[in-house]
Amino acid sequence: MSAGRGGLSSALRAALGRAAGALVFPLVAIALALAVGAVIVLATGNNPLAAYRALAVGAVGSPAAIGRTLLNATPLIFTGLAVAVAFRAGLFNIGGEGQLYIGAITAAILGVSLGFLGPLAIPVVLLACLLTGFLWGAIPGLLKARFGAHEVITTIMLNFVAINLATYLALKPFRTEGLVPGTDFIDAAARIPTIGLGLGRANYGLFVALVAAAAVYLLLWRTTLGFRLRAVGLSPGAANYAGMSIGTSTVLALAIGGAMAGLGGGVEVMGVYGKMSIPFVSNLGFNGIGVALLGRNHPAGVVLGALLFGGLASGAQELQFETDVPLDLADVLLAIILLLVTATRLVELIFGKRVREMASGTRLDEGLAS
Amino acid sequence: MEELLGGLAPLLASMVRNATPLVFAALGGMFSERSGVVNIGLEGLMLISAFAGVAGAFYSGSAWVGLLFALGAGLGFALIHALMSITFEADQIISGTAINLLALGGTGFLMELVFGRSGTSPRVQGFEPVAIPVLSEIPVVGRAFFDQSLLVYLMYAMVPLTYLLVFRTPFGLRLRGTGEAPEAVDTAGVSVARMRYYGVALSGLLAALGGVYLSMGILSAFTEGMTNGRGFIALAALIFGRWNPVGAAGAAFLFGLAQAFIFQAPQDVIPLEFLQMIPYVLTIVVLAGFGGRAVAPAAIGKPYRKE
Amino acid sequence: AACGGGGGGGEQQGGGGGGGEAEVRPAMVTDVGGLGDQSFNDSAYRGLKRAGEEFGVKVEVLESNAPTDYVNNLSQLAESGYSPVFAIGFLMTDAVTEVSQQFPDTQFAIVDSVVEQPNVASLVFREQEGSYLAGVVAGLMTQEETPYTNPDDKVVGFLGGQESDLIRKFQAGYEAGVEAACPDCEVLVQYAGTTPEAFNDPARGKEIALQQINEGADIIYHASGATGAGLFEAAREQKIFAIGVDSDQAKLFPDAPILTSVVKRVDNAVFQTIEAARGGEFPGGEVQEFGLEDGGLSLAPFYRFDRFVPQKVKDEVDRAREGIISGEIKVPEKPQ
Amino acid sequence: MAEREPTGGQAGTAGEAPVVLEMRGITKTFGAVRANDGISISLRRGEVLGILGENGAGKSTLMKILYGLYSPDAGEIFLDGERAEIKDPKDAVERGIGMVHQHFTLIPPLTVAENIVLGAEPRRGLAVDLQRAVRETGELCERYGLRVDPRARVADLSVGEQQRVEILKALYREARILVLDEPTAVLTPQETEDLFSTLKELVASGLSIILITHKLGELLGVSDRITIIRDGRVVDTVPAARTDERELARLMVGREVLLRVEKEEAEPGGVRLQAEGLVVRSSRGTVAVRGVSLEVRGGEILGIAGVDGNGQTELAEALAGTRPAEGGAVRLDGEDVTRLGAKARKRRGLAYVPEDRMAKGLVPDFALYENHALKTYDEPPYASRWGWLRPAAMRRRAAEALRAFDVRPPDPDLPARSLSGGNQQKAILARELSGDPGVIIAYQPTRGVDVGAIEFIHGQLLRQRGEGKAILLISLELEEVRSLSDGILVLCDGRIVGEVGPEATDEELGLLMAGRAG
Ligand SMILES: Nc1ncnc2c1ncn2[C@@H]1O[C@H](COP(=O)(O)OP(=O)(O)OP(=O)(O)O)[C@@H](O)[C@H]1O
Ligand SMILES: Nc1ncnc2c1ncn2[C@@H]1O[C@H](COP(=O)(O)OP(=O)(O)OP(=O)(O)O)[C@@H](O)[C@H]1O
Ligand SMILES: [Mg+2]
Ligand SMILES: [Mg+2]
Repeated sequence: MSAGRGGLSSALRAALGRAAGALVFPLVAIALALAVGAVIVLATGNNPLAAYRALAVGAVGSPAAIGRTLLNATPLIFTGLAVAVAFRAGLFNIGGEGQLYIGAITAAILGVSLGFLGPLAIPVVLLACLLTGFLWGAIPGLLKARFGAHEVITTIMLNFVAINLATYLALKPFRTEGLVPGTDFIDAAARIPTIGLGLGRANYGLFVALVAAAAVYLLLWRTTLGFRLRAVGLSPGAANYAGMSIGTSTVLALAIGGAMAGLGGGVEVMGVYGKMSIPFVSNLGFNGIGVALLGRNHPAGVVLGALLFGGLASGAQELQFETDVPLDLADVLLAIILLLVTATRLVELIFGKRVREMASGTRLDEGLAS
Repeated sequence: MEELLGGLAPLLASMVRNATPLVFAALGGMFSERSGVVNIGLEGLMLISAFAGVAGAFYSGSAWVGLLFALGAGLGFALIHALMSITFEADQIISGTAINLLALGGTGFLMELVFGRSGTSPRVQGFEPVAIPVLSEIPVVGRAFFDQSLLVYLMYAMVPLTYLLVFRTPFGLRLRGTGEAPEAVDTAGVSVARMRYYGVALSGLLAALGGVYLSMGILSAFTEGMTNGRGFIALAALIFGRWNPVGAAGAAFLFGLAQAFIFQAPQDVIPLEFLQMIPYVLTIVVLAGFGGRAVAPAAIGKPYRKE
Repeated sequence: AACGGGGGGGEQQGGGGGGGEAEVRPAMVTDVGGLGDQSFNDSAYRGLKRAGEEFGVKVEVLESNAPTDYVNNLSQLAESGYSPVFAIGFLMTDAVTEVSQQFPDTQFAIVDSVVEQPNVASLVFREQEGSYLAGVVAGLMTQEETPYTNPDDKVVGFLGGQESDLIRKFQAGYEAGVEAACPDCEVLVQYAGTTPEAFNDPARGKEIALQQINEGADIIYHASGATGAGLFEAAREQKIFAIGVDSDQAKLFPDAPILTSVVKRVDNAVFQTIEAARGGEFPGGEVQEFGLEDGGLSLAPFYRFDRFVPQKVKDEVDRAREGIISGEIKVPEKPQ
Repeated sequence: MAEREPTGGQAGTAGEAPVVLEMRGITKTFGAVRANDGISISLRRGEVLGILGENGAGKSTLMKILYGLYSPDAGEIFLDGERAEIKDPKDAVERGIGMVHQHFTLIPPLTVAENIVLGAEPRRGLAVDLQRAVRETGELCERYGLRVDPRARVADLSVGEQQRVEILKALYREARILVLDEPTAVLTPQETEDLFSTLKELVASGLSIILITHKLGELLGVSDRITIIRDGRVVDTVPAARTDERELARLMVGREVLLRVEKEEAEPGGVRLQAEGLVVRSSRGTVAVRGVSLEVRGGEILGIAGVDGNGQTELAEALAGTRPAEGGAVRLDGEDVTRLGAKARKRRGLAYVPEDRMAKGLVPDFALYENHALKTYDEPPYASRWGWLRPAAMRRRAAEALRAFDVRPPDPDLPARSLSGGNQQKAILARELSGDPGVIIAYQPTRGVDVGAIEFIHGQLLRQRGEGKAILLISLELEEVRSLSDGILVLCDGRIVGEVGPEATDEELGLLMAGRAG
């Protein structure tokens, strides 16, 4: 009895320690990046304080700004999860971009034809996006499990295939009349509604994203499937020894990742644009890699990382409005944050070893050498 | 027959031009990855060098000075990646992603500063095609392979050179060892960090050649975002070629050929979208069918620390 | 950027402005192409700046990084009291439709597209008309003997950027022009891609151009944004003529053999719309079409290549222009 | 108190020879662990100094400091009486120190010659002079009688050969001081004997050697003096000639240790594990097991002796179900399980202790409770019918089992990686033996663990035997096989080449293992 309790409280302490440790890196990275950014802003002849004020105001300064941040963050949560799930199973999914396109075109096509269902269409279409994303994600999984084709290349290649496929569908068979090339609008009643509260276009897709993050958390740490995925990710040898099939786990992990990104594409179409026009959004999949790694491949971290990315993007808008700092600076800042965020040794140099040990719960360097 | 051969030469020439930046970048990636450092930042290294080359030529009026600038920029950015991922033990994928972003944002930022305009830079002196006397007169292949920019000839030389460097010299032996078993190299008295710095630095220099060929060999101006994913394709070529210089170059040429084919095929018969898929589908098929299991250097992606 | 002290004190009335004129605070939002596209975004910005200088008002421009930014940028400008707000590019059609309804008191204008809202002016161009003239020039010049052209091959080329209706208008006009001037000429048509990157890949542009040159093309017209830089490079290297687009590209690329350019005066359209708004005559709810007649489209001078262009070619071009303006010649909007 | 006069006082057999190496007051802490706490040792020219200590006592750490891999928090190193700064392995190599690590530091895809010359390559122009490398390697092999093909790829070598490459690496760099960290853990008796005769030759030619091993007999046989370390401190240094295994074990563990296994008469029951004509392929695609048949009865330990790489791994995996059999059959309690996977066999009461705990037995980054449930995570009480995990149940059961098997520390939330090797092994046993299995395959159950842990593990296996379990013990350690087994099969080149009783002599077994008898 007492053993059980002791174990539990030490588990809690360990978890808290890990969480605190996990936050140290991003925070230090952000602080350092802002310092470097200030120098750049100064170099362009602007006042860094004013610039950062604008950045903050643009990100969280008003309900509208918060709405923009949430709007930007929503798809990144999905693509971040797509990377994180696979990563936990020892796989590197660079295919989020293509998987998102597959989900988006699914939503655009089905959304139009099921529009007569009204709000009922929303869950149906989103489930379909989940499914097509799942199937598309399963392809690199099968290629790896069956033929040993490296998933990093196949997912990169499949991105191009998916984007071209979705573009073809939107521009040729499912194209609608009109000046903007792309599919028809989905019936307004069958779209994901906005939240309101002065949050602008931020829509309930955000909650779908949060539910997806929670689901991924539960899947990974509270289900037998997740146990298996993590075991395979951390030690394929031990997983095989324990009788788990590595091939099946590989397919499932990439497919579940694909499902997340596909759902993201669906939410983007159903919640933001109401259709798929060409050009569609770009780089959400690639930014998802940054989001996931920034969030240390933990669903909660992914949500925070996506909010940071989203906030920077919406802050950048205010920045170009209020100052002469070019839009590109936002990219540069993001790049610097990313550069610093996993620089364990640097943080160690600044704060000493304790911090690194606290944060060593998630090893980023594992799982790539397959 | 005559006509077939007539169409072949330009196709091959186009293949060479498409492949050249990929070969350079893939060879660069090989040095980095053979030393155990993933370099997903090839795209950014190419882009910043493409820019720096044009900027250098713009200021000096000389393509050669431009080339020096490009090499400097590629090296500089590569060293950032090295500092982060080797010395500070940052995650190599993130660091590479950041390099890409930094190059994209940075070139956009600098365009205005250097050229006073954004988008496309003014034209500068580039590396024009130079026909090699006898070789370029060989039927069909002569024009395609030996009437090209000097940088292309440099690329031809680079493939055997890197092969020899990696498989025949002490440096190469140590480099390969570092990517496979850093502790073995360390205990043999060779500094792992130093070898990795060399590897990443070389990847910067070679990617720079790829970038500068794009902006000053094929073209003679810089356009924002002009690398357009070629760094990622180069990475695929590297893996496809199993981290071997000759294999990587072969894969790059295959991709180059597939790209050249897109512009030869009639766009009104096959939708462009499908034509554009060809190189990618081809890669997947070859990888699944014949490529077998690609074996990465064993220690790739892992920071090396002694304690 | 810099919107100074907001709407208040610093505002000055333009020099020639009479008392009854409406106050304008013009602003624009670029599409993802952004400033520096050397195409319609840049051109629109020129018109905006000119209006700012002539009327002594502050202007604002916001660039978009992603399609999500369109609505955000437009709303931000509307919220801050800017009017008229220009949306540059057909990509922003849906965004303008949405935002114009949220801000019924703000004047919006969209370039290259039509939005049917009472507070939106739609500024569209008959690109096919200018392209037709380019086609006439190409069809005739390919039959001439010059250092750049070869009368044996009656082949000309067209290089499009992203496959889209807008670019197809350029293609349609050009093909019709070539057909009229040289019925047995062949027009090679190639697009650089189906995504927006197709406007941004000069290396690919060069490959396509070289391919067309290899098939005998000695004049190539492009409507492909920055991808066209690759065409110019190929033209210089292979000594053929290129025809530029949107702005007078011979000035931007002085080394390239750019015979002429189809200039699309987005700047004029923007300036005129601001002027009209200032005079209280903002064409809200209207579709303003610009073509050859009103100078919305024009053919740039031949400059240093003038000596290669025979008078009869110039006469043909003039005849075609007049025919189009008079309605005698009907230029198709879609490729035949 | 661990500080001693470095030169005086000790009566070693190489007593008159000059001291070549002295480490004084070496201290090193990792986080909260003080791995070395003021350790002093000295080494004379031409002697073998044994170092003995429990798992985690700090032996490897001390040697890594000597080799410049770790920097000490305090303490000094003297070489030939002169203070030496050893910042990295390069310094160590330059000063004539060579090291054969506990975990090999070889580059598998490279050849033997390439591995040996790495970092000190002979050159011809700009290139590596591979021919010379091969020639010089061959000469070295010749001179010290270390047989290995310089052109072979290291990945294709047996463990024993790989170790020879490690020694050759040091000799190639003209080492005067050679450190061997647990060199015999993976060797066959014959290989061990070869190694020791090599060591004697090396010592005779003037080298000085530091030898770390958990095998007391070996230590006594080959070393001149033995320094015992416990908890990071030197307990004592004794001349090998004046001590025995019992004393060494007591010094090392701090209590009396049972060195001889005391087992009761076997009471064999029915056949529980049976293999018939088993044929299994290795990962490289070659046939590694060529028709093995065996039977293990309840209440009996069947030992399998053999040189490493003769099909043990494939046999164990085929029996356990983690590797498919190409031919033949496996039966558990009479049921044919040949087509069943590892999980199904586990459910039928098969337990399997694999030979490689870090790569197979454990997920190093999983907490101990997760590792405890590694094979049963999807069964009650660890999972609900719908696939939900019950971590609380996992923790509770793990805590009990860890305590029962004396895993230190018994905290189920610690990652497995943070335990010492011996404790990791006990954690695996705790998992495999809980749930009352009927059949146990134990492959190298005491690899690299100290005598205290060995005593415990052997005791556990015998207890299971007493409870009527069938145990298949596969081990490279003859002593272990002989002392635990009721019958011994000898495996050579994938075949059973002989069956002997536990009283068989080393020579008998050795001949069988080499495939030269019968
Ligand atoms: N790199 C390290 N980081 C943290 N702690 C370490 C490290 N290396 C060793 N330790 C600690 O130092 C102690 C001594 O380890 P060492 O490897 O020297 O033991 P050992 O005597 O060689 O044991 P074994 O017989 O198992 O090889 C261990 O208990 C461990 O806790
Ligand atoms: N990075 C590390 N962090 C914490 N402890 C470590 C680390 N590396 C090694 N150790 C500890 O050092 C000790 C010995 O390390 P070593 O690598 O010699 O162990 P091992 O080979 O697994 O043990 P054994 O020799 O008993 O099999 C172990 O107790 C291990 O827990
Ligand atoms: Mg040790
Ligand atoms: Mg050890």
